[in-house]
Amino acid sequence: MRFAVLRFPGSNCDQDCLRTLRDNFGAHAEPVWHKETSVAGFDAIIAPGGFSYGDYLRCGAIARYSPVMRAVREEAERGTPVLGICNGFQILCEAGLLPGALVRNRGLHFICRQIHLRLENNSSPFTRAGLIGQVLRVPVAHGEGCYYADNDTLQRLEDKDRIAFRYCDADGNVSPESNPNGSLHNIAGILNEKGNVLGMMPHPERACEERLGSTDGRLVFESLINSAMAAIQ
Amino acid sequence: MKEPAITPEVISKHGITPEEYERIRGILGRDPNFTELGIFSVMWSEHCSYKNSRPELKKFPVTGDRILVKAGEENAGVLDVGHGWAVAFKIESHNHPSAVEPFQGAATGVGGIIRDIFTMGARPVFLMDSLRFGPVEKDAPGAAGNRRLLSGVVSGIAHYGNCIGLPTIGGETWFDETYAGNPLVNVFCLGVLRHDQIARGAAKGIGNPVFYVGAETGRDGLAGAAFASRELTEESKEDRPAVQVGDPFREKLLLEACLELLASGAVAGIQDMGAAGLTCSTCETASRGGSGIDVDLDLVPKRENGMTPYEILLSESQERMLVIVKKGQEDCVRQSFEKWDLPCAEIGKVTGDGIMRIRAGSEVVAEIPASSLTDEAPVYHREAADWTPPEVLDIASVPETDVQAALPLLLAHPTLARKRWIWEQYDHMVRNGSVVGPGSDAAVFLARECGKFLAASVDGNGLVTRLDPREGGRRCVAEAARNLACSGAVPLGATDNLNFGNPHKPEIFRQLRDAVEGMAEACRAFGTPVTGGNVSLYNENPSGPIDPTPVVAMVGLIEDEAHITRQSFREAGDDVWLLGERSAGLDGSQLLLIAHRRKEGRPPQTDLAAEVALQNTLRQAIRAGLIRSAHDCAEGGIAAALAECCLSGDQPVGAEVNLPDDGLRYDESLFHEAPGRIIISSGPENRKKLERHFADNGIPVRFLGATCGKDLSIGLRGKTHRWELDGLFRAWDGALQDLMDTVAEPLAAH
Amino acid sequence: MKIRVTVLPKPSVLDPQGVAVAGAMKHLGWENPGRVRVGKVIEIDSPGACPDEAKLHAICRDLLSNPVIEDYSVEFLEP
Amino acid sequence: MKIRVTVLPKPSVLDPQGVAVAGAMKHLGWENPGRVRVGKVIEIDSPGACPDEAKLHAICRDLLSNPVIEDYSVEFLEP
Ligand SMILES: Nc1ncnc2c1ncn2[C@@H]1O[C@H](COP(=O)(O)OP(=O)(O)O)[C@@H](O)[C@H]1O
Ligand SMILES: [Mg+2]
Repeated sequence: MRFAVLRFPGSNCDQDCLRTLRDNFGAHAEPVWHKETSVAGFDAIIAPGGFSYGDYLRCGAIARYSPVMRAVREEAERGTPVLGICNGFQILCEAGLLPGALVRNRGLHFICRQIHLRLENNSSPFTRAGLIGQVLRVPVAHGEGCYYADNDTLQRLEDKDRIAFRYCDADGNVSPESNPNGSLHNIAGILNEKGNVLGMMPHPERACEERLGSTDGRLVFESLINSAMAAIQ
Repeated sequence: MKEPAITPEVISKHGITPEEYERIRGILGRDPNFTELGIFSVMWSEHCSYKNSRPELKKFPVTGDRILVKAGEENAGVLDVGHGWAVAFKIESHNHPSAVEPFQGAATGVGGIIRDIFTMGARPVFLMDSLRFGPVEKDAPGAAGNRRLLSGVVSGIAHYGNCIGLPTIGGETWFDETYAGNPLVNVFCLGVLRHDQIARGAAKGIGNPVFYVGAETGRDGLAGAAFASRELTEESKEDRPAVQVGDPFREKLLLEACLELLASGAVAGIQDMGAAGLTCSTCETASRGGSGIDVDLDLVPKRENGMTPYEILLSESQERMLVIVKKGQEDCVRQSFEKWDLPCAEIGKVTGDGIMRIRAGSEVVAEIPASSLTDEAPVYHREAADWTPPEVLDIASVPETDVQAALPLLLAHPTLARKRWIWEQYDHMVRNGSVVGPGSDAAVFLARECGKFLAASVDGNGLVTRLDPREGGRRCVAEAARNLACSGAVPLGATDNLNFGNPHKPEIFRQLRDAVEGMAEACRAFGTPVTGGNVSLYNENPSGPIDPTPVVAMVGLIEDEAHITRQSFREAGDDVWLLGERSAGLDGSQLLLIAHRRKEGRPPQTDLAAEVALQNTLRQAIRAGLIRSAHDCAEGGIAAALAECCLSGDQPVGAEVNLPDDGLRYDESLFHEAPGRIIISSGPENRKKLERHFADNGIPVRFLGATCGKDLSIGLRGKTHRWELDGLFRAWDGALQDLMDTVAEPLAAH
Repeated sequence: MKIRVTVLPKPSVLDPQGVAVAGAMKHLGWENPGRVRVGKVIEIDSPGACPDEAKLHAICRDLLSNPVIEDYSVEFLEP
Repeated sequence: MKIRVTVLPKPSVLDPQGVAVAGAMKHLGWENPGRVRVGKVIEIDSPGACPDEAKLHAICRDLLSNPVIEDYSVEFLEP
């Protein structure tokens, strides 16, 4: 199983992703510098969290023009799973690989805390190992994580079952109180039309060890690894 | 270009005394020119030379068998943590910039301390912050302004630390009139490195090229000197900023590029450009290397046109480094910085004549013996007023406080309230090492680079130091060590930040001297050398100097993950115990301050020998697996500590305890702040063992009761006070949030 | 040549910063500031000539603003 | 009544955003955008009248900008 972890100037969760994939899943994971023009030959591509280009202007607005993003688009079209986490999600939206945008948190401040997610789709390569309605405890850490899209887009996401995760409380209730940033429809993660691109604000790579408070994030990486295995057979 | 003449005004405006000026003439054998005067003024300022505090700092213990780089030797001290690994850490203040522009002031403070750490060749892994502000409660005088400062400082720290990807895993935050208009913003950074990775800030190797790397130089931070250089640039005076603007993105690139470069072996010496940027870095590297240095300002990357040598040399632009490169390796350096899209220029050479020679093209604009600016800077032994210990508080003069009402009141006071509103704005989880994040006595961090569990705590108590400076010094060290002990860690070393008023006032200097002696005494007792620190003087506001506020950050090690201990009760059915001596009095307590608005009394004295025994014995008990939780009693006394034990876990856990009758008043028993007391919980199966363990080691241990239910109830002399945890939690957890939600926040300047 | 590009959140997008600023203005004694929106301004002071309309608008649309959430307008301040 | 307040970093203050944006513009084919500065714009669309000069400027100075590092300018768009 070969993971590519993109590295933009200002990425800061790239090392966490690489280490988690290697140490907790024995996967092969390589950093890929933003100036590379190819990401061929990987089973999955991860756009990690951080502050690419300082998040100046808008989160992900400048990173989307990195040479590597053209290659990522090609791979995505070829069906390779692409996972955008936090800043990675923002970049994928700016790059048009996912619809909508992530704007300033409703509360204006950066928030770092454990939150709960309800799994809404278990047919994607990122969520296969889970059950619909399953509640995951995973941290968020962002200042611009409020998902916005126009009504038609939201309708399409709902109808086509493209919402992967929603913010909820510990019992799985999706409510305004359990929405940390004001995201429309409590959206925490969405899929592209083909289902091989996932963007999510929460950090699954921070929830893969008991000692860090939760192992619920493993589900995303285990799903990816299973799907890759399946693909090989 | 025409430089202004050196007049007595110009000299005094540079903060240089007539005696110092004579000394300068002696060193140069002539009058300095304007640029040289500027150089001396910054290098001989308190900030760079510690001329008023150096004799005091010599009192700190600085040696120990773990010390790899001693205090003062380099930008930060380095301590061995075993298996060929080491840690570099330091705390630094940015009080005055934060008062002017809280967001950028605090942000650039973070940037500066991070550079100090990676300059040592270490990979920075976490931050802590120690903050103090004026009152922020609803109708407190100046509350609105203080809230803005708090909100600006916190978002500034968040902005810089989060962007670089460093978790802020702990800190402390106090609120008191004394800090109104003069907030304290001290930031700590720790990095890890292998012994063989330690980098030096020395200009070694005659003929080695000197490189300038990082952000271009602009007229940042010149306001301090602006008055003097007015003649130079009348037009630009208006928009010359006192506060530098930080660029965490650039710093992140600089950090990665420098660590990459250091690994390549091409570097002979490296030094960050902090205060007095180019000036300080050139003469310090030269004097450390016992060499000279020769640079051409025309080659320095600049952000603005028409900058004078004076401006270039004194600019405090951020995110810049000076790198001494091994001859022949220049291309290696250029390539690294190209890869990271960072400016980089060869600006000069290391020489053998011990002179700092600054050129602007063909013209020599400054020529000064490097060591005269650093080692030979003036040192002053200030006069200290003598001190009469304060009266012990006459408890009868304090109307007895209603204990039932006092606990929620104290817990809702910003100083004691939960700091979640602050730490949730910090990414305290990035780097996947925050095993115990903010919210327990000490933070515990797994440094993945070396697989070590590091514990850290930062503590200070301005109120106690005001009443009794020596005790204040002892106490902050003892508390930091106690916080580490509670988390299961062995303290290794400390770094200190001395926040005081104007040292020319004898009573202020006396506070400084006594506090330092108290800290030094305590550091010796705990065997924790001071690896470095920072001095911030002249912290005054219109109503006078701040309460003297020494702050210490201590770092410890936990060898076995199983020994990591938290402050929160784990579950119902555990025994609850109190460790430590009984004591009395409300002297210097938060109850006396908050409920009675009195800063009075003789704070109970820290018994260092007892404290050391207590902490060692607790660690043994933790290693023996006898302890389920441990929390020290600090602000708010035993009652606040018990509440924190109940409330600070993932789930609240109630407790029913009875306090031993020490013949004290109820409010005294519950809220007095005698140091050296710890609340622990343990499994009932270990009751006998645990009692024997502490008794055998001569540690007072008293059974208080058990964890249970959804209330906290405290009995004393047959009378029981009971609080619902829900209510206490709302008071404690919500207080800061509720206050800050009402802030009219200025738009962040970024 | 001097250009100013102003970028404001679309009316349909909620603008918490604008709401906060309006609240703060009331605090400072402006009883009813009405609707406040906070956006970005990008001031370009270029020695050379400005690129052709098409390219300029491409830059405004794709880089300086995000059409999903923002509208932009261009002012030519100096030739 | 419609007012627009524009807040820009002082000319001599470092503007990291401006630098980053200029870089990106080059990338998009504007060879030499020259000096780019990024600031804030606050658009106020108020039903009532505008507060007196003094109060308005106090708001701009204390709330909308920080005089230490920023300059602001006020435009009256509609009466
Ligand atoms: N400014 C801050 N940033 C991060 N954490 C903080 C801050 N202020 C307080 N904390 C955290 O809140 C908890 C309680 O702080 P404090 O009362 O100072 O602890 P103690 O009294 O045990 O030293 C600690 O875990 C501390 O790290
Ligand atoms: Mg403590």
